[in-house]
Amino acid sequence: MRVNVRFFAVSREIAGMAQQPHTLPEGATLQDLQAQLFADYPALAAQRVRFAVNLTYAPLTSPLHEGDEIACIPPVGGG
Amino acid sequence: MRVNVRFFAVSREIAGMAQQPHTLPEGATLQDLQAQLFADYPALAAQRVRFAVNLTYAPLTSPLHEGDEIACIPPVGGG
Amino acid sequence: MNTFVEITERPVSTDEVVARLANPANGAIVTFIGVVRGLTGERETRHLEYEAYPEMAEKTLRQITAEIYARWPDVRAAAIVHRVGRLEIGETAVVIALAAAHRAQTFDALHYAIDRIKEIAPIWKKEFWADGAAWRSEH
Amino acid sequence: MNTFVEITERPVSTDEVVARLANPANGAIVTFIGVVRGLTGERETRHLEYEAYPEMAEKTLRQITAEIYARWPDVRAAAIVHRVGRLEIGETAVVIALAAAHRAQTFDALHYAIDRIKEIAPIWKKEFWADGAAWRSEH
Repeated sequence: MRVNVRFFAVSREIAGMAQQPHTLPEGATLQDLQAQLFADYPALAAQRVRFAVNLTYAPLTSPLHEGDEIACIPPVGGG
Repeated sequence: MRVNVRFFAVSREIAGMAQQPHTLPEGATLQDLQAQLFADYPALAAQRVRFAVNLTYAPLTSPLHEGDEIACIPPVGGG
Repeated sequence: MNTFVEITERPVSTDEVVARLANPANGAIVTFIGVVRGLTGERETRHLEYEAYPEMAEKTLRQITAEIYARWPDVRAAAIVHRVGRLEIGETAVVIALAAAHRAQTFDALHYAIDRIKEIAPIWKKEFWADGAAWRSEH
Repeated sequence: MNTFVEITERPVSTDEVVARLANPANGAIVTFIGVVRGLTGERETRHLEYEAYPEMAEKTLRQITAEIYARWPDVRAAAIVHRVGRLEIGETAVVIALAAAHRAQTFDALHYAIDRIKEIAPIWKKEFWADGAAWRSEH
């Protein structure tokens, strides 16, 4: 399956891009995607990132599905 | 001595005017002026008025002086 | 300390009141905006009239800001503008704006400012309904 | 319930945010205005850049307003506008406005709104100094 990963703030700077399609095996979870991202971008592992799936914060055990939009969310600081 | 009395809100409506000069004997206090006002405008006595002398709330024992500006302050309700 | 107080007959803009606080050290601004309500209890208000003793009201508002600076040292700037005259439903009667580096103390200070204005500022409000009118106080 | 949330690149006017709450039953409006400070600790900030995940940020802000209505039933309307992009010192980054018939519950609710935005809204802030820059979070 293919998912779209969006990067913001420091994660965007580390990845060097704002978004990137990823191909994952069926049954993959957010944890699998995180492992792939940390392998591609080791500096990302040092950030306390959370993930959102389709605009909602999601635990690493979440199963992913074709077409999901995953966001890599570093510590926020709005307001 | 002569003082100027200013009326506001319900006290202005009762007095029928916004201000009025008053002549008082030397040594008169705010209490004396209040007695004079309550005699002139009995309806004023039913209001819980406070008084200010020269822009400051003042107790009834305050001595008055030539040229003082006395304000008749009914219950306030700003904000 | 940056203080601005005003009794005015003109419409009050929160942006303009807040602009009085401008200072690069102030990161947090809280405001209270008092708006004329169309309903008080069950009675429909048509409009209001506010009256002030302007010289004393401005002195009183300035005194309230001094009390706030003494009690909440983080509050660095304060602006209070109260409108008088005839106000229609939905119009702004008062804007209180307080600024601090951080927001920690601003809420208590803002609460205090509103209470003190209602308590000591020589400002009066007359409500007009379909069938009458009366001076209103909070006390 | 009258809710308005927005992530915008344009300057934010408190008057315009407050106008989103308009309702004759709302007599008390409180706002929090977050302004770009020129000093954070000892360091002089030159400017800031805010970035958001706009679709999720607006969803999150809407969720925060729903939490507020559930917790403080007197709060009848809420508007939150957060600016993104480059902001200069003194410019407004965020305006939160809450309206109620009376002010009793508005302060706690406003406090809660600020805390929740800092906690969950996907919005980031990068500080630029004379000698560098860094992403900042409250945590």
